[in-house]
Amino acid sequence: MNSYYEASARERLRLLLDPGTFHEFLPPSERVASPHLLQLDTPAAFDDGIIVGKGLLDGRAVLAAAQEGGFMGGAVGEVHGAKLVGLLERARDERPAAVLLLVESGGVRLHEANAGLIGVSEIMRAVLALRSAGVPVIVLDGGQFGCFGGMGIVARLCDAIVMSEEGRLGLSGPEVIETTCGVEEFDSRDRALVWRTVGGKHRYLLGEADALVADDAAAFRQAAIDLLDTKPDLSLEALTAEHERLGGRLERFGACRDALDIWSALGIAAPEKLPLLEADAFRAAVAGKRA
Amino acid sequence: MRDWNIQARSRQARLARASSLAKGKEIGAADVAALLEAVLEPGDRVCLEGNNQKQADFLARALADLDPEKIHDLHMVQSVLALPEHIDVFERGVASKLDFSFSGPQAGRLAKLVGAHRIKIGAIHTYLELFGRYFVDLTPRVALVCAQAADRAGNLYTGPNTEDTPVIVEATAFKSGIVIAQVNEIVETLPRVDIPGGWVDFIVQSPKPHFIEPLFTRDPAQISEIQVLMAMMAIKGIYAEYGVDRLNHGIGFDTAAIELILPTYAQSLGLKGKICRHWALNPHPALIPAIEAGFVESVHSFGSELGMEAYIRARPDIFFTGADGSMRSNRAMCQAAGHYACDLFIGSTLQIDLAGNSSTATLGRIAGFGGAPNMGADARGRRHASPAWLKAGREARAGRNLIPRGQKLVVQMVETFREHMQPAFVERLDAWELAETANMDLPPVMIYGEDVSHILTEEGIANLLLCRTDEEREQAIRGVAGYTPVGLGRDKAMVENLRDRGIIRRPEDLGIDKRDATRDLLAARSVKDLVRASGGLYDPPKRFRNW
Amino acid sequence: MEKLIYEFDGGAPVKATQGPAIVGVVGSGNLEVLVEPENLGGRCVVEILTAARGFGDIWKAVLEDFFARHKLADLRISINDVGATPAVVSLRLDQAVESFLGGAS
Amino acid sequence: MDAKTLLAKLFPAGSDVAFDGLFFHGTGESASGKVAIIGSVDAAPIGVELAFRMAADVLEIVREHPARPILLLVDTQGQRLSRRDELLGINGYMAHLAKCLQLARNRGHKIIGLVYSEAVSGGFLASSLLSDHCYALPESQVRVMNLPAMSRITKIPLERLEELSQSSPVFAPGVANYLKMGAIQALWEGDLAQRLAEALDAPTESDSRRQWGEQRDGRRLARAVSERVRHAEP
Repeated sequence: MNSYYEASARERLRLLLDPGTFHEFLPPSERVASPHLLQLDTPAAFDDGIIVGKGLLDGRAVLAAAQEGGFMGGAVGEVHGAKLVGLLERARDERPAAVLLLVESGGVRLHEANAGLIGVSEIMRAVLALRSAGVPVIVLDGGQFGCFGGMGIVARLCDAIVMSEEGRLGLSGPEVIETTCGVEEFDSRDRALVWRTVGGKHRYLLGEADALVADDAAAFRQAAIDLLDTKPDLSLEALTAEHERLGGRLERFGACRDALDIWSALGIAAPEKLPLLEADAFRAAVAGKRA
Repeated sequence: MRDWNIQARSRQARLARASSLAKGKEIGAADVAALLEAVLEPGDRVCLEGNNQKQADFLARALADLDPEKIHDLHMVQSVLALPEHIDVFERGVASKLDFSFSGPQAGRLAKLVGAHRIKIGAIHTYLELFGRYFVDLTPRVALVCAQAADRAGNLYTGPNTEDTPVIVEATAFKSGIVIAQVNEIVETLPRVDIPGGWVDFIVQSPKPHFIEPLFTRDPAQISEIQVLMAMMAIKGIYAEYGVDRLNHGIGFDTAAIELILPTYAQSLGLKGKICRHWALNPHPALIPAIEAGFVESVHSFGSELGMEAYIRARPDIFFTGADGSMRSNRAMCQAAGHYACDLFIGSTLQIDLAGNSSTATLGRIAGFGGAPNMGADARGRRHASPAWLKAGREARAGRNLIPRGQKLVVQMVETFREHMQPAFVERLDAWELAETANMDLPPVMIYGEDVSHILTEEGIANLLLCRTDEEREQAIRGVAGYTPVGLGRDKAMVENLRDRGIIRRPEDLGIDKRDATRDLLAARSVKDLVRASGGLYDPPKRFRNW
Repeated sequence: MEKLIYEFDGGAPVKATQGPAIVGVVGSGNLEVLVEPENLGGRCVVEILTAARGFGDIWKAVLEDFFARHKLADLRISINDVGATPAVVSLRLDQAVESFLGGAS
Repeated sequence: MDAKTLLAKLFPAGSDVAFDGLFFHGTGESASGKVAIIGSVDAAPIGVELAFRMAADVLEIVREHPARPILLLVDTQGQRLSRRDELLGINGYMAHLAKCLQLARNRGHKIIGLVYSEAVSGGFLASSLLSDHCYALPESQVRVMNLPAMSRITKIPLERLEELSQSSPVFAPGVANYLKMGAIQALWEGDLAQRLAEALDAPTESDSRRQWGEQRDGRRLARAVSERVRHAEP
């Protein structure tokens, strides 16, 4: 078993796609690094922390991008963002079976905050344009740094999200909330609380993650293959339905203070046991109970 | 006619002053300050139970808040200064003199107050020395201790973290002292009695359960491939070589890596049942896979570890447990066991000099020793033999006309550079400078070079037992010191010669392929894996979870 | 940051199986190593950008040992470093050359 | 400028806008016809409810008023920071708002954003930055984070950040920087109703912000890098 959580972005792509099929665009040898980091005397990576390219998944052509959390927490800078936008636009030209986004990001890279913020906005627009053109975008989220900030919004713009329980998805990271609002609001050192608030299992229960898999690259691969035939739907009907779901969530769970309250309200008998369950047992335990 | 009963009468006078406050032995939390004022007198020797893990935090707060006009110049005799309150008592003028062992978390503040002459340090001890002095010349007049529960007769149940409580109470109670215990709850019937009620004078239920720190949990996710390589070298180059069967591990990621590759790497070398069967060790979660794999036969512990309670309870053949099923630890006993009954100690350090002396002292911090020197020192009083002990002794004595005896294996395991490129090997220990600035009698050396048998780095193992001259010893150390200035300063020819003689052994000399040193060798790569390995019995503290 | 450049010669030509190779990540205590074939007249050039200043001598010693282990020629090795220890640097260099020569990536 | 003054200047012919807490919505009469208005006041933190409320409005406009232009007048200090918002999936609510705006865009609604007071980080991402044309008043404030906080987190000395911000628009707060970087198409000065009319008549292109950023010498790499990826061989 290969841990997806521990793997680097490059290893994840290698493990996810059909062996030997990945071809990288703007590889490290092109040295398209961030000039802004260098200007601030901060080490830069030859790929600016994102690997973009094409390959085959189960024999079908896909484009893929993988963010490297080990470099600046996967944060989006000018080059990093532009590489992803370019890939999404390329997908509109090439129309692959899908675009795979192996997200791992704290959001905007502060060293180039304006470029990063605008870059994220361009990624958002490009994802929406691509989906409007009928190409599905599938997100994989199981890295060590989670998926936060603008990339957290991007992930939810896509067609489907695959998470492991180690994966996290949110907007403001727990440390940011704790620093700003105090430890009473969010104790970021209480990792059990962090994971049940933004972790994969909660996202799966809320219906935000479409698949919850074990921390195994092969499981991520299989889940991505299973989602390849997702058809993007940004119709009024689809969004109206989504709107009702989100409204229902506010009504049902808006007063809940903790994920355990939500899980309990979903009719799960022993919600406090959920975090301990392995992926298979967890899916079985919550079958038919997801929001 | 000499009065032979001064201490007992003093005790009676103090108890009489406190009598109106107590109902039986019980004291209300609100009356604790009054109690302390009643039983304490200026200049008293006081032991405030500060352990490695559990803390008498409520009593510490109360002591620090006393009026220094009334209670002052106390002489604190306690093993660990862990809480801010342990320093507050000096800062506020309640206490003025200190004898202790370890002050890790408070080392910086301690150094400041010593510098400002607000604390006079008697001595910095190892645990066994300090405990020893409790029975010789540092017997407490008043002990403020900590337990999980008490009954109304004052019997104490310490729970798994017994730690220092028995030794403190014994020394105090049998020399006419006064013992006050803070407990989390007062119950009708205790699960078991760890301290007899007859030795305890007062009990107080603290408003909050006592603080306890999970100090011995290392997240396998943070173990590097370099540490895996070093762990492989430890097992193949030392444990297998000597047949190390009884041992103690210092705490750290290096030693956690050893524990975690026992079921994989050591198993593959056919070492199960031959090494690592008996331990003096806290219940390290990282040991779970080795226990489950059948490597381990017994573990006696200094203290417990948060989250391990149910696992320990379910493995009574391995751990020392009471009739109630929960663990009984005992720091004094385990230190003695580690010193006399173990064949090997292995641990990390911050600095090693050219003679092999090692120190964790840094400027501006008086951190003390704790227990490592008791583990990491040859037991000169040992007389029983074991294969590992005999082999080490033979190596140290070969070719010299000495009467046969054994020697303990004391291994210092360090990466040549710590984080931020701080070299672990130095010409001169920072301890010298600390000794000068803090006016100490001796530089604070954690493990003396003469006790060190092996130094293990990512570059190789230096067997100091085999060195015959100071020069050989120095070159053996330089020969594993990597790219530190000490390492770069080696005599290359001499180092190659030492390697030919097996005094220095590189991974390739041991038949270890560095490419095999990956995290895949770890029997658990995450805390969740440890929970899995325990069959769900290990319940890690929240801060170590990512689920 | 500090930029360091070293040149080594006396190696033998090597055959890459698949062009440039990269290993490692530009994260704290870590580094990335990029190995590329280039006609350098038999020399190898190592270019390092490191966040930790003042360790030129150590880099030089680490690289000398690396090139003693591996006889290499006509390679450009580019490194971005965030204070990796020599042990980690040596490991990544070995991994990079192994990957370049066609081992596991 | 407060929202009411702004509305009066934008819509001298009149507007019908309802205020509800931090949120407002309605319709304005412009030279080019009716404009749907969605906005917020008092540097509103954007939490799940506000994002949801805005999305509801967009869907209603799409349903009831085909092709009617949408004007976003969002004053925000950023996303709401709370554990509850994270628990409920605030990023999903913001994404939903973005999808609803994309639906409107796909159905021919022109989307204009005007930053009139504050636009910060996630709040900016989830609102004005989603428009086809994002404008700003010169006195408005746009940022991800102030420099002292940025210095704390990146551990780069504040003096260095301050010094570099004189020459680089890449990280420092300021509407001028966002103009230079191409995120803001133009600053609106003078007759705001006229500016609005011009914007409503301007052709809507695909996302052109990289080009603007390059032309204005603010973002020199984004366009070229994205093009290289888009057209890389094979």
